[in-house]
Amino acid sequence: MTTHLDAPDATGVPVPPPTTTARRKRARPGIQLIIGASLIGLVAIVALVSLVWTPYDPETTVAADRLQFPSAAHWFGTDRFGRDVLSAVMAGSQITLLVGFIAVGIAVVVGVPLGILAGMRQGRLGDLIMRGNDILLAFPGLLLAIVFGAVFGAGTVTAMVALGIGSIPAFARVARSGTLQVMKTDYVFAARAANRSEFRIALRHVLPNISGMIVVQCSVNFGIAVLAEAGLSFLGLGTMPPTPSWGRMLQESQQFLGSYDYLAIAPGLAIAVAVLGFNLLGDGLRDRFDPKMRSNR
Amino acid sequence: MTSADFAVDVRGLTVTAGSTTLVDDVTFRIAPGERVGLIGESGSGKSVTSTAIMGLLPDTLSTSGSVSVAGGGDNLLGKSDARLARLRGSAMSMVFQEPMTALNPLMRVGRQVAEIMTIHRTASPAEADRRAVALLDDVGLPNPAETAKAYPHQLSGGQRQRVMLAMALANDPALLVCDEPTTALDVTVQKQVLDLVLRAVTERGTGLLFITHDLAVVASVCERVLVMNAGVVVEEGPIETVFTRPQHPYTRGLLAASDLTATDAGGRLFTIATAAGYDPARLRRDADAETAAVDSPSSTVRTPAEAPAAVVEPSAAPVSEAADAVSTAPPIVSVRGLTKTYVRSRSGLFGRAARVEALRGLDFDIREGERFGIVGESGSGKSTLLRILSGLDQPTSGDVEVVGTSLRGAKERDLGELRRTLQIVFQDPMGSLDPRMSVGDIVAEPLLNPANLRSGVAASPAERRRLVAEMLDHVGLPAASVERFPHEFSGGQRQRISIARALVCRPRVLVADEPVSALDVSVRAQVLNLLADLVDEYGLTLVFVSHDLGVVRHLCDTVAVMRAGEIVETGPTEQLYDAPAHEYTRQLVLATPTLQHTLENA
Amino acid sequence: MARRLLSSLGQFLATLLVATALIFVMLRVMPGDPAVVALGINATPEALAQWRAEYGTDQSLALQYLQWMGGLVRGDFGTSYVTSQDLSPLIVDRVQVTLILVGLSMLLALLVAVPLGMLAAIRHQHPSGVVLSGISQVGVAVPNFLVGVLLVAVFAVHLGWFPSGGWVAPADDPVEFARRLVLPVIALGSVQAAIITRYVRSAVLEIMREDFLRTARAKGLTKGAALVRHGLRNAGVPVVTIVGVQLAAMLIGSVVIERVFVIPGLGSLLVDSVGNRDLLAVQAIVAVLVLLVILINFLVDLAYTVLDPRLRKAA
Amino acid sequence: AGSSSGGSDTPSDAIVIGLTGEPVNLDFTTTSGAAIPQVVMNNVYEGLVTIDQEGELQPQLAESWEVSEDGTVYDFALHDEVTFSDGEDFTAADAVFSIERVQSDAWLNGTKSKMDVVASAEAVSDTELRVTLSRPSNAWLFDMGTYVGAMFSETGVDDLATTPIGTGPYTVESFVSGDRITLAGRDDYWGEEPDITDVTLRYFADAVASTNALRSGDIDMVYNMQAPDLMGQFESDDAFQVIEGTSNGEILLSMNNRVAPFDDVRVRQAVMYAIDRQAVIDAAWAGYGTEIGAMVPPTDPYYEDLTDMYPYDPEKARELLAEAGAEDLSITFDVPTRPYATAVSEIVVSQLAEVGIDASIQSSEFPAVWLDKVFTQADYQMSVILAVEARDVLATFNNPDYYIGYDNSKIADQVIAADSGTPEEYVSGMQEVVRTISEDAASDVLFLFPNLVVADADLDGIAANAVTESLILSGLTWSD
Ligand SMILES: Nc1ncnc2c1ncn2[C@@H]1O[C@H](COP(=O)(O)OP(=O)(O)OP(=O)(O)O)[C@@H](O)[C@H]1O
Ligand SMILES: Nc1ncnc2c1ncn2[C@@H]1O[C@H](COP(=O)(O)OP(=O)(O)OP(=O)(O)O)[C@@H](O)[C@H]1O
Ligand SMILES: [Mg+2]
Ligand SMILES: [Mg+2]
Repeated sequence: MTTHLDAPDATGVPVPPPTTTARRKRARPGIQLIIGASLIGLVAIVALVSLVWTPYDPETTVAADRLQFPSAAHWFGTDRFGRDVLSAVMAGSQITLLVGFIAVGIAVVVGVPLGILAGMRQGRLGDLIMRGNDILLAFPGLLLAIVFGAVFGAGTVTAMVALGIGSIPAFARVARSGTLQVMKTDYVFAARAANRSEFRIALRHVLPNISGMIVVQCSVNFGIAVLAEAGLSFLGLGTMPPTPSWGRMLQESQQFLGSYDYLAIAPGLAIAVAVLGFNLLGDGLRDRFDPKMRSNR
Repeated sequence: MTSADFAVDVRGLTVTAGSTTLVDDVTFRIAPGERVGLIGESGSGKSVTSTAIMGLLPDTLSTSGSVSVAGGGDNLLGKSDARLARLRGSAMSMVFQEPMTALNPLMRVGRQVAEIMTIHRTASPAEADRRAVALLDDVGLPNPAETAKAYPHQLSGGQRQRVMLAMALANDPALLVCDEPTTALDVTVQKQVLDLVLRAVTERGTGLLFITHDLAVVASVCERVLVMNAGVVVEEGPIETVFTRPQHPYTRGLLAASDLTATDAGGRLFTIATAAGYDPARLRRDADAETAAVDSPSSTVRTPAEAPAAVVEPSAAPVSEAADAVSTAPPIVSVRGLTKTYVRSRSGLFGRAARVEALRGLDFDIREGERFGIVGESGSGKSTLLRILSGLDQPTSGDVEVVGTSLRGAKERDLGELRRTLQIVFQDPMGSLDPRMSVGDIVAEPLLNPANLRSGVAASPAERRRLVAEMLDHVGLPAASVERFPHEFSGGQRQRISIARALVCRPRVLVADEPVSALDVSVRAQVLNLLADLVDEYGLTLVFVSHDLGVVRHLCDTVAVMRAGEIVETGPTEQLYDAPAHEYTRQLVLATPTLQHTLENA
Repeated sequence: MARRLLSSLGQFLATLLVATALIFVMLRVMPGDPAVVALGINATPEALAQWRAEYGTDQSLALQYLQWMGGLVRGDFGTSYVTSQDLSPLIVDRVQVTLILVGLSMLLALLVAVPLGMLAAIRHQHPSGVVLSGISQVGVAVPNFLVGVLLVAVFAVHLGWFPSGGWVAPADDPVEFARRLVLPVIALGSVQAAIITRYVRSAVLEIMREDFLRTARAKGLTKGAALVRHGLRNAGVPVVTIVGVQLAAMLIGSVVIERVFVIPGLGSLLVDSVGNRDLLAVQAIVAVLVLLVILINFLVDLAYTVLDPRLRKAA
Repeated sequence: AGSSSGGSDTPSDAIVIGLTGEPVNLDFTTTSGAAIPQVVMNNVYEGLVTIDQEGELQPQLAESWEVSEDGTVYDFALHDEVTFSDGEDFTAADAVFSIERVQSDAWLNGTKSKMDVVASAEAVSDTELRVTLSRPSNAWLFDMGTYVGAMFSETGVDDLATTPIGTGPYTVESFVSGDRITLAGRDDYWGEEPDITDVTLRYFADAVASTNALRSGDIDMVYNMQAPDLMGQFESDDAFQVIEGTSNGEILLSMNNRVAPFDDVRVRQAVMYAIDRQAVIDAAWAGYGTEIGAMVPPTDPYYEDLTDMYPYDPEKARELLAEAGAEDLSITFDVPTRPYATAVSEIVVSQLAEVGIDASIQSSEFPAVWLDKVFTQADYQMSVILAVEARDVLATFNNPDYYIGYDNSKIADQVIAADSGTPEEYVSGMQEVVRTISEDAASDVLFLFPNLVVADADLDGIAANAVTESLILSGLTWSD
């Protein structure tokens, strides 16, 4: 069943050369990981820079400058309020990252412990959690966002929370299936035989060993959240003006299609870059974390 | 096809992955009807060689040299996939190691066998279906017409391997390649499959390339053997010659480490490192003696030592003097009427909850200081029993008392005492170590719960470090290991880490579930030696599970034989091996290939 | 089968109960009184009270809920507060529209994604495979409404090949029905195709590493033939899973495309009903949605068992 | 019904019109919103009188009328041979029924108060109707030209939500919610039968979608376009005509007169000076729209140009704020989720920032949340809304309980006097009232909302001035 590709240890001394080089070779980040990380890095850097500096104030309207084509002064042109599109795209990255982080954060913080609990306590409690999860599964994030928008008022926060809650089931499922796998391993049996409490086992063994899967899921859901926020903004349920948001910029640019196409290009490209970055990152991480996928590189 | 005087001709086969050479200048030829074995430890390049012959290597590897197969024209290396596909399954066939995964799970096995004929148009579809049933019959599958309609998951491992064989033989290939076809099977099943392979190739005059790491198996099937080490064939010759007069030290090492009946002056098994003191010629003589022993069960097997550097004794010797003392000691483990029934959650949608009676009423005692072996085929309940003994699983009924703790209905908190006195070593050395923890943390983990310590007081970090260092030293790992991670160690070393973790709290009972089954022969001897030493040193009671009779025989003084959740026979090791009382035990002993045995018959 | 149906039914009821109760409470705490929305500014308190009495929104929450559940049992979604229309035919209409849109889009997606995903997997080391998987990666990253907007701009407005949107019932005018569906189905389907392509690719890659595929090649099949004969069905299980997940998500998720193409689907009705505080309509939509999601899961499970004999009853 | 209608291949008796803001049902007596009367008034229902494109009263079901000296008794002479679409004759009894129904509990819509002034209505004969007011009112007859004055059949009010029955030239053929309403011309219409008898009204949630449909030939006209930036493309295209009609809709930057800081007139005036209304029109509505200075559209009789009262003067604004001790103001700005509102709010916030008012936008879902929070509870500081109802200046400011919270003590009496006076007194009185409201800077009327219409160039007879809510269809015709 198990294969051993390592050299024999005639002397009882660790055998660094073959194993570690083999490891390092295998662990070399794939091209996807590199591209993904670079794209996300780009978005993150832009977001950080925009916190302290943007070419123009992204919220100040200048009636005289409205709808100017890209130029040296305004690289990406200006919108119908005379605001600098580049500045808005830069500042919009904040919202994008925020939505992603909070939505994914909520899903992780709630979903992962629930999933681990369900995986470790496979009795009634586990069943109950997974049933609840199934119920939540029938409520896609978009539905929640629409209803929450009505209850709490539409806006970035509502969208983030709704998308976060909507992706709890995904994380709970991943965490549970990972936990089930880990709980079957001999090292968990060994830990139990060593009298470790369930909580410690969850913390020391389960969490670290499912973290890879969780991270992959995170990056996937990050992309989903960014797209969903854009979709919500399109419906008018996302980020509210004047806070710049790529989704809303794209939505607003719609009526200028055909005459001021540049208005759609910048935010559209930005969304694509961010989502593509997260997806590639997720794929790259999956290749690294999932040993089954490794041999394939 | 008839004109060829060889089944396969391999010349200067070299396989490289980037700058690494996996197989280096391998040359051999197999005549029609000839049976050639390829042995070597894990990673030596056996599988790469065989897949190269079949033209199934991944594109990432590059090959040079030449491979010709009877009826396959000239050099096959570098030919297109389509070209090679025409030969695969007709001129040459292959049986793989894992019967569980080698068959398409979604296709009825009859169709899978028939397919190989329809692919090569050696039979019309209807004809192929009919012949498939006949082939299944040929390979000894019961009720072949029914079996043809079964899906792989409805067959046992041995049955699936027979299906694979039926498939491989369907088009009467000139060459049959078997890559460890029986490694995943029970000994009794292994014997049947080996017999089948032997019969099939002899009947059809097929050339056989048989890959295995088990020297006894190769001896029982093949006429000639190639010994491979690190991609190079280091020795080649008739079985008889190579196994009794090995020329290469590596071959000698393999032989020495495989021979669990031979010990050196210190009563320890030979390892590759100490193989110099091993005399392979004894195999031949031993085999003769063995035959004698079987003939007259009452006589003990005791062959006088011949080699000057080695005391050759049957394995039970090192512990035999202790055995008498043990039998009077009070039981440390007492099992009465133990049953365990698993209720499997519904398999799939329409499945009903299946009940598996893993244990059906076990009674036995293990006394303090005893070395208690448990053997039995796969699924007989060995691991289940160990899990219950170590308090990781609850008995369904019956009483289990370990070190004075009754496990029946015990809650987690009642098990403190048990956990402190009993520790486990698992089969898979990689799987039992958390890949994300350093070796130091792994070994120290049992120390973190004060309840595990004799003193009952939490150990300080410094104290823990000291205990871990001490323990690592004991199992023969350098102190620097604490900072490294499991994947940086070899299989044998990982098993040492596992043992260190089990012993760091000084338990009284050590439970080992097939601790050497996943290891290469060369490493197996080292770990067994280490276990024997530590058991002596710490005065441990050992409960040792294995499906390998030889290993149990070497290490244990009492053996229980399990089958289908029951113990069919218990007794002192020697007695049980020499005079098996139960039919099943007898089968087991006979089915286990030993070098001595097979060389004798060869 | 009956067993599975029963358990599906149980799950449906449990989910429905929890979901609708939750929605009920949520809509109640939601700011905005349906009476005010209906009667608008300047409505007198008397008029409001009269309206509330007429529609029963002045009753206790529990009573309203029970009444609604009672109606549901009889297959009656009630009468909308706002449109005064019987909700059942309305919902049935909208569900039909969404199912047609979503179903056709998924069909298109599968027709595109399965061959492309396979190709990308088989050629994963060749430039063509890399390009294919690159395209699918980019496809996944593009918001689907952007695709819709661009399709309209090019094919409806600029070239005038297709209508820019709208819905014609197939029974009214089959040709027009089809013409109007082309662009939305492409918009919704292409993004789905990109998503599913990725899954097909990784499922096929996974299968390509399976032992039995090596066996198939050892039997004399070429790589491609082995994959087609033995791999596809095996890759089916993960693909069916993602198709199920995506279908469920699209029921409401297609709202964005419905908006772009002015298609009266379920999602649009939800957005409108929430805006109008049409509590009963929202309730009905959620109930139907839960039913559909569970139905999809059931079909997915069924597909598993058709695909994989291991999941059938162990005889 | 008429589904495919590319601009050129439309049959000459059919039209497809794109609209935004779908009615939830067709019963304006119990449901508010302009969307319902837009479809049914003048098309399905008719009134005794109607209001023409210039904002003038014209006879409709009443051939003529006479008003008593004291202005309280109206004698209407009704057209003969008018039938409802269910075949029933329209008589004075139906008119009485309709007027009384507004006053009854059956009519829930808040606009019913416009009928409060009616003391009695009686059918003198089948064609003679007498309405007696409790006091003279200049506004009442005008209101009778809006949907409050719609004439119902006594026997046809059971299912107003889906089956409206009126005397108009059209009947509702089908109503597919979320998509379209189709109207069919009546053969038995009492007046002149319209050219176009097959009307489809298609509803778009999004203005861009509607113009796309227009350009791809799917529809023939977009009425009341909500995406003014799209107009430019049509203006340069000969295949289309672009009409900027007037409307009754004022974009009102409402300030809550009852709460700080807008309880101080100086702060309100500062806001008036701080806003460059022309810039708002340019940026938010692509330059379409008219500055009117007060809540009176030019089509109203008492219109007066007050645009110079508060010129754009940020300096003055800052002074006023300083005077009021309200430098560095922070306010919340409740913006309903409507395209015009979001567009306007961004530029307003930017301009207010110039004078040191930090307005933070809080978006209020429209209508539900906005109506509840801002309108009903008056829980807001500043908001912006398009007030579409005709002659609504009094409804807005002559009611201290209204969400604006304007203290009407100064104008209340003037209003009664003006309404009860002669038409001349009415005009001058009302101008006085409006001026007072403006001086008090009760709220800032940013601009008069244009009724933007884009249509196929071959379409004639477009009633582009949205004088009432109604979209009058009967004049439409295709030129060849
Ligand atoms: N596709 C591959 N790419 C790179 N290296 C490979 C590949 N396949 C095998 N190897 C390496 O080739 C060496 C020989 O592997 P091979 O599988 O032939 O060993 P083996 O003798 O069959 O071992 P075992 O008994 O474990 O099956 C190993 O070091 C392995 O890591
Ligand atoms: N958790 C479980 N749930 C259901 N069935 C189980 C479980 N664990 C073991 N079994 C079943 O109990 C039986 C005994 O299994 P066990 O693992 O004890 O066998 P074993 O002798 O250790 O076999 P092997 O040599 O393969 O390790 C088998 O039929 C197995 O399928
Ligand atoms: Mg191998
Ligand atoms: Mg076992």
